[in-house]
Amino acid sequence: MDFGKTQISFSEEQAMLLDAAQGLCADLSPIDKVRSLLEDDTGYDEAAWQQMVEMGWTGLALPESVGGSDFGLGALVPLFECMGKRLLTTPLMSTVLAAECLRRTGDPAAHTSLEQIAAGAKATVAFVEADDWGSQGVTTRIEDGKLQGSKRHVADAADAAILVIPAMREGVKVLAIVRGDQIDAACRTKHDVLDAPRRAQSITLDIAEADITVIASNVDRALEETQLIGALLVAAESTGAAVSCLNVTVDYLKTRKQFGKLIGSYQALKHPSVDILCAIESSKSLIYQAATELHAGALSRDARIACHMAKSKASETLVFAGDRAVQFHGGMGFTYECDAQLYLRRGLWAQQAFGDPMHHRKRLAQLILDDE
Amino acid sequence: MDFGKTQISFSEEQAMLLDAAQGLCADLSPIDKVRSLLEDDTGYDEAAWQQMVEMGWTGLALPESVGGSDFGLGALVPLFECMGKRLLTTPLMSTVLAAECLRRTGDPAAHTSLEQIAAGAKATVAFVEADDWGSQGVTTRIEDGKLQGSKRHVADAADAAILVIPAMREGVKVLAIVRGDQIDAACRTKHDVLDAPRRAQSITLDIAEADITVIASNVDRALEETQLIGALLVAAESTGAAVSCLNVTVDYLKTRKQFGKLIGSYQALKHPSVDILCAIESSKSLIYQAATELHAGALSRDARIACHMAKSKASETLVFAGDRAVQFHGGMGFTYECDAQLYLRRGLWAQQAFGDPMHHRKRLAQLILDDE
Amino acid sequence: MKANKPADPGFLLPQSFMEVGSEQQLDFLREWQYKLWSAGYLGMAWPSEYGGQGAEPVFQSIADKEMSRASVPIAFNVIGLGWAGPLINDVGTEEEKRKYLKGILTGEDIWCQGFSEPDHGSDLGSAQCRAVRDGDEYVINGSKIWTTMGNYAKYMILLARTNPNAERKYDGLSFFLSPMKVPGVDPKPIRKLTGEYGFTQTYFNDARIPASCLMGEEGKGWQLAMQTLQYERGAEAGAAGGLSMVRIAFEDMIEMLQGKQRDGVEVLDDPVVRDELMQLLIEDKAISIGEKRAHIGALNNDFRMSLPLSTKLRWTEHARRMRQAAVRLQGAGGSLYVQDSQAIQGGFWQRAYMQSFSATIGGGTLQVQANIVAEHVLGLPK
Amino acid sequence: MKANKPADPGFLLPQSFMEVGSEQQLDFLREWQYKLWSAGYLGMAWPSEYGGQGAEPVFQSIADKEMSRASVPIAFNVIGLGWAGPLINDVGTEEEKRKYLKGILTGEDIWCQGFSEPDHGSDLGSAQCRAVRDGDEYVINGSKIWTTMGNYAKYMILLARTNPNAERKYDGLSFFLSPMKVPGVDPKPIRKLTGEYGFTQTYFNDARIPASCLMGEEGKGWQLAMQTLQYERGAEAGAAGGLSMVRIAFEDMIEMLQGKQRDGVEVLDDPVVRDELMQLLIEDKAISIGEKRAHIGALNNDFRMSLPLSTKLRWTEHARRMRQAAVRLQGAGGSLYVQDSQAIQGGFWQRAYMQSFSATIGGGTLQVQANIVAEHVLGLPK
Repeated sequence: MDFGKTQISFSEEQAMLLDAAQGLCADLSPIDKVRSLLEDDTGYDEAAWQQMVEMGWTGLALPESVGGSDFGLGALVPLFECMGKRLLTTPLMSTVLAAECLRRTGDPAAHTSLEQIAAGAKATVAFVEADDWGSQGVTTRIEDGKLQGSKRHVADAADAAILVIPAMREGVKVLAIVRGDQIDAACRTKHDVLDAPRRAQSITLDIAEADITVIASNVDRALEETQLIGALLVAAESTGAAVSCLNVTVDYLKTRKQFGKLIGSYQALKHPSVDILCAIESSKSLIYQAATELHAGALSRDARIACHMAKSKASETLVFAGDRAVQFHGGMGFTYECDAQLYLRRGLWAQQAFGDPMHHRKRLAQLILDDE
Repeated sequence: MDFGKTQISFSEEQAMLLDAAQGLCADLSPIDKVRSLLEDDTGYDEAAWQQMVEMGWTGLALPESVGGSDFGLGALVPLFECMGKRLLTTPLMSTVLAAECLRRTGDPAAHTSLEQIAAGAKATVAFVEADDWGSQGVTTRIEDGKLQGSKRHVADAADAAILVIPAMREGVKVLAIVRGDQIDAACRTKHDVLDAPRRAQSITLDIAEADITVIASNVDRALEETQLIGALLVAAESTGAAVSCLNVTVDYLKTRKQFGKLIGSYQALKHPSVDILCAIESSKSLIYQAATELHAGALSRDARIACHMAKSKASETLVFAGDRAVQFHGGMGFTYECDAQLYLRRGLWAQQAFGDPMHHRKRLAQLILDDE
Repeated sequence: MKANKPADPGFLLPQSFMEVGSEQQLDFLREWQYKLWSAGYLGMAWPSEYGGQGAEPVFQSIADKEMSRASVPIAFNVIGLGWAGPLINDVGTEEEKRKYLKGILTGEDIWCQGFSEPDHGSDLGSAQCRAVRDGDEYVINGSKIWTTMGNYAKYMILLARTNPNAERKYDGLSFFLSPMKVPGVDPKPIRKLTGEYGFTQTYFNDARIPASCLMGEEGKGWQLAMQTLQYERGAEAGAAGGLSMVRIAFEDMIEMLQGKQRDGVEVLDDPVVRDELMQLLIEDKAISIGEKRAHIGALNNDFRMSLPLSTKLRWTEHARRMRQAAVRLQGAGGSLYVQDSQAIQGGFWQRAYMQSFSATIGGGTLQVQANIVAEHVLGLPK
Repeated sequence: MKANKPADPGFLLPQSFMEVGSEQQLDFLREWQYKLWSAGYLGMAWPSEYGGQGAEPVFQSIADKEMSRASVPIAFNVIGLGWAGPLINDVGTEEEKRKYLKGILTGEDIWCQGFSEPDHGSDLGSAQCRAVRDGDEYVINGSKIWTTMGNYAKYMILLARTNPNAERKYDGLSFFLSPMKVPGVDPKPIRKLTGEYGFTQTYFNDARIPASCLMGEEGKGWQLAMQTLQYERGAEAGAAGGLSMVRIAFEDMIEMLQGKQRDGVEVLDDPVVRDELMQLLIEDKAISIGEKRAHIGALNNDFRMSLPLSTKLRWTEHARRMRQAAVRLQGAGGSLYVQDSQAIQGGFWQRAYMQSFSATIGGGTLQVQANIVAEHVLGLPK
């Protein structure tokens, strides 16, 4: 029986990228900026997006043949960790996942879209139709010359130039590449996402087949692998958020007094803070180990094991950190003004995205215990 | 959907019995007495047993027609809680369960054995053959005029005058009533039970059918119900043990100093002590509610729900209390001399007896969620 | 009572009086309370000359339980019904009774509470808000926080410092039945983590109130404040009754989960989910049964006062855990919030989970309460 | 190394040096250590004139890892190999080196440690055991606890108080390489919660030891004791190597559970069990990976020193939980103990679980360690 790898590697290049990302994210996303965008329609700053495009982040994991820098998928992990730390929320995750999904089909028909994404086009994948991340069921269909159906929880759909839509055609799952302007405003409903910086829509599709590109190669595998990579990126983002959440909490514990003592000196607050720290350290180790195992080709068993572990742990960690952050801030934690709630809401969103911890442990158990 | 009852009743008579039991158990089983019996072959004091018989405890739940006092099954709950508190361990539990099992068959052939038990005969039931409390499988059989097979984990088998042995006869489950003297020493292997005061054997059977009484009525139901009642009695005993375990721990926390302060003033020890207290209060509420629902007839759905809940909670509580007791005693807790280990070992035994917490929650879920 | 339950108003009703955040909710609840009072469900044990019925307190208890079972909306004027009213009834002057009691019952006069201050969350005795006598008036300066419905209230029960030089800090405090609608009193709404309103921080800036607002003697405010805290327990302690908080039951969570899918199967058929749900149910039942067991002396011999002192701690923490689990088990739908038409039950559970911190923090954090149990029940050192 | 692993001796071998409880075990382990030394696996970095090989420390590291992977028995003379030996090597006199080092490597001279006292578990600086100079001797009175293999040891590293009037309590302590087999030294075996032996409490009753046993100067004992604690980390810090504790891996638990039944099906097919096992596996992996990540500076920027300071805390607590789960998942067989022929794997897991408290308590309880992490990593106030 093989229980997965423990090695971890981190190159000089990755360290430099991390360093640059840390600086840029801090500049782009101070906390008052985050707050100013919460109730904004777009939810992010277009100028920030452009800077990220200029840094080449949309093409980081794409091959040079489509204009990418071929830096490898692993490079995205520290990037999303940094963004999570600053609650910097843009269509980048949706975009790189759309690219990853298209690329993994290996279909030449995806080439143009990949070039557009590397050059900065926003994109997204409509992964689910209902509330169940564990189901691969698709009822959207291409029939009688029409793409018809509806999708929920489509991240960053509002601004996406390219939407990747899984659909059934003659009993086979395909990907329809749809342009944003092919979906009317009337066919879009904005979601009210618990994680306030995050944007998503549910969409209804009714488009002529003649107007879309259809990809039929390796669709199931591409979707399934992309979903697992999505889980890892959310885990990375969550880990970053958990770091900041703990820092915010610890800062409060160091300054707030009750009954004449700094509340951080009470073990009832101190020891759970250490528990959060340890959970964060676990999440960090697991996301970086998963990053080490991620390669451009088909996901290895070790990579799958690592992604399941990382998502399960990181999701639990952020909910735990956010929940305790609210509690430990006392009355202040109960206010909208206190940042603790931002992290808690992020955690409640993130635990669901790409499957919750129980879901990932179920898949992990299959790999570990059933796969001989 | 119905989620079980919450009412609880406790009669004047029960209160008096509890009071008497508390006194007697304290007298019979001071902690040095418990320790002196740990490595004793019998594991209990025959004189103590006789006193319990004189108090009528073996017939407490039996009808007057066999010499019992018809006090009701619920009366056993406070009794075993008291015994648990003093770690007073005798064949009483095995004996009352054997009586209960025989009585629930409603078979007149059990009458003599029930009279003997009410008069003080020790008895036991061989519930399992393997290590799985959740399996009702029996391979012991009556065939060609012989009772043959083997049983494990037979509580108090060494001194039992009456052994109730589930066996298959012509494809049907029956109970064979065997006398203790019908099983040779060579057919008995003493178990080394983790809970040091407890005694059990594995036994091999090879007895002529002509020499045993066979009961064929309502066997499955009687066994299944008795096992659930056994679970409740173990829960009661565990709850009593948890009370003492917490008291022992709290006493230490009030006297031991480290770094110049009583260690009980540290929240890292204080708050988990409160958690243990709350878990004990839950266990108490659940065992007494179950006692309220227990009647002589077939177990009601509410009674079953209550027994499953009580066993699940009480088992977890004692393991938790015992584990923390060892930890909180520091170096002292690591010694055999410290009583913390006695409670922890009791907890490790008790969590398995009559099914562990997960097993009971599984059955509970069937009753609550599937039973419409 | 079940038959008289009002129809769904079409907007989210508050689960407790701490959640009243809009005029719409307020109007609905004021009307509902008036109906309750008209039907004789409130103030049963208060004297009839002040709007009550002069009956035995036990009748109020029974009515309260009936309301709870029927899950009707709350009787929202909680500080009036449960704190100020009982106090006025017990120790108020004839004039105070005539002036205040009936308006409390009908819901016409909304009351709020001014005890906590920003710098002294759990430590009431250190309150710094000043009240200085000036002729026939007191001049108030300072601020109070977590004043529920402060922006809607007509009166506040106010604990303020009249003597900063008192030897014991408690002896410097006085108790006022203080008007809210006077110049210099400025209740500023606080937005809660749920995004809604419901509390205010009330600022006092040279606010002048009549000296007759002083209740009892100057310097004896601490005792009156402590007395109001005891009424919190409910009808038996003299409160005018009504439902102060809608209890979210375990059953509600099961109902919500019915038909939901995870990994392609019914979530209620998932063995791991079932195990977790049973753990929650067992805790739920155990606390409920404990409330009944608390009344049977013989079954409370091992740890005296343990059940009364730990029950709030346990309910509030259990509620937090249960609601957190309910959100987690919703799948992708669990990430939607109250404005979303696809949010499960209108985002009820997300909001309820976040709202649950008001109970684990308010009235002394869980951490403080655990200390109390450790010290008073187990006798562990401070 | 795997090929040279000795055959199963037919009795339970200790998982750590703290569990050596019988002559039978001792004889086996002494022979095994001699073999290890003869084959060149011990003392690789120690000078060849004292029994070592004078090689680079990295070779010892490699050998240690190989032994760990092969799960060979422990090199039992741990206090000698890892504490006393390195100290003597670093700061000992020529005479001390000649007298002690080789016997440590061959296992002929067993060493024990005398730091902790019954009344000062985690607080070494308060040690009260007295050493009074009397001519060419010191007279020792007092007692030391948790002296591992005290009843088998020839020497003890002893921290004793030579000056009770020193201004700082630390300055009153001196360090001795003290003989155990002299009159007045009485190591009394302590029975552990597992029922086995392994520790002693050592009583000193006017025990006279040569003054030459003093190591370094009088009053400088605290510094030497602290230095030995640093060697605990392993070969890189100068220890003579060898496996000091057999690690129980997650894999071992899965292997044990294979084929076991619960509720009539394979326990490893039970979804609730699988979920719990995966939680344990994830924690197991995360800590292992963390040990490697600790060496990559760029990945440790958020909380400096967090991994080095928390790893022991986490391993020991994880080991306790994993073993507790292993016992619970055994079904009825989980209630049997080591003398039972039907106990699963000879009661290995029951014993291992109880034994795990030596790590969560010894060397500073988990509670004390959590304080250290909170204060040194998070900067929380004392």
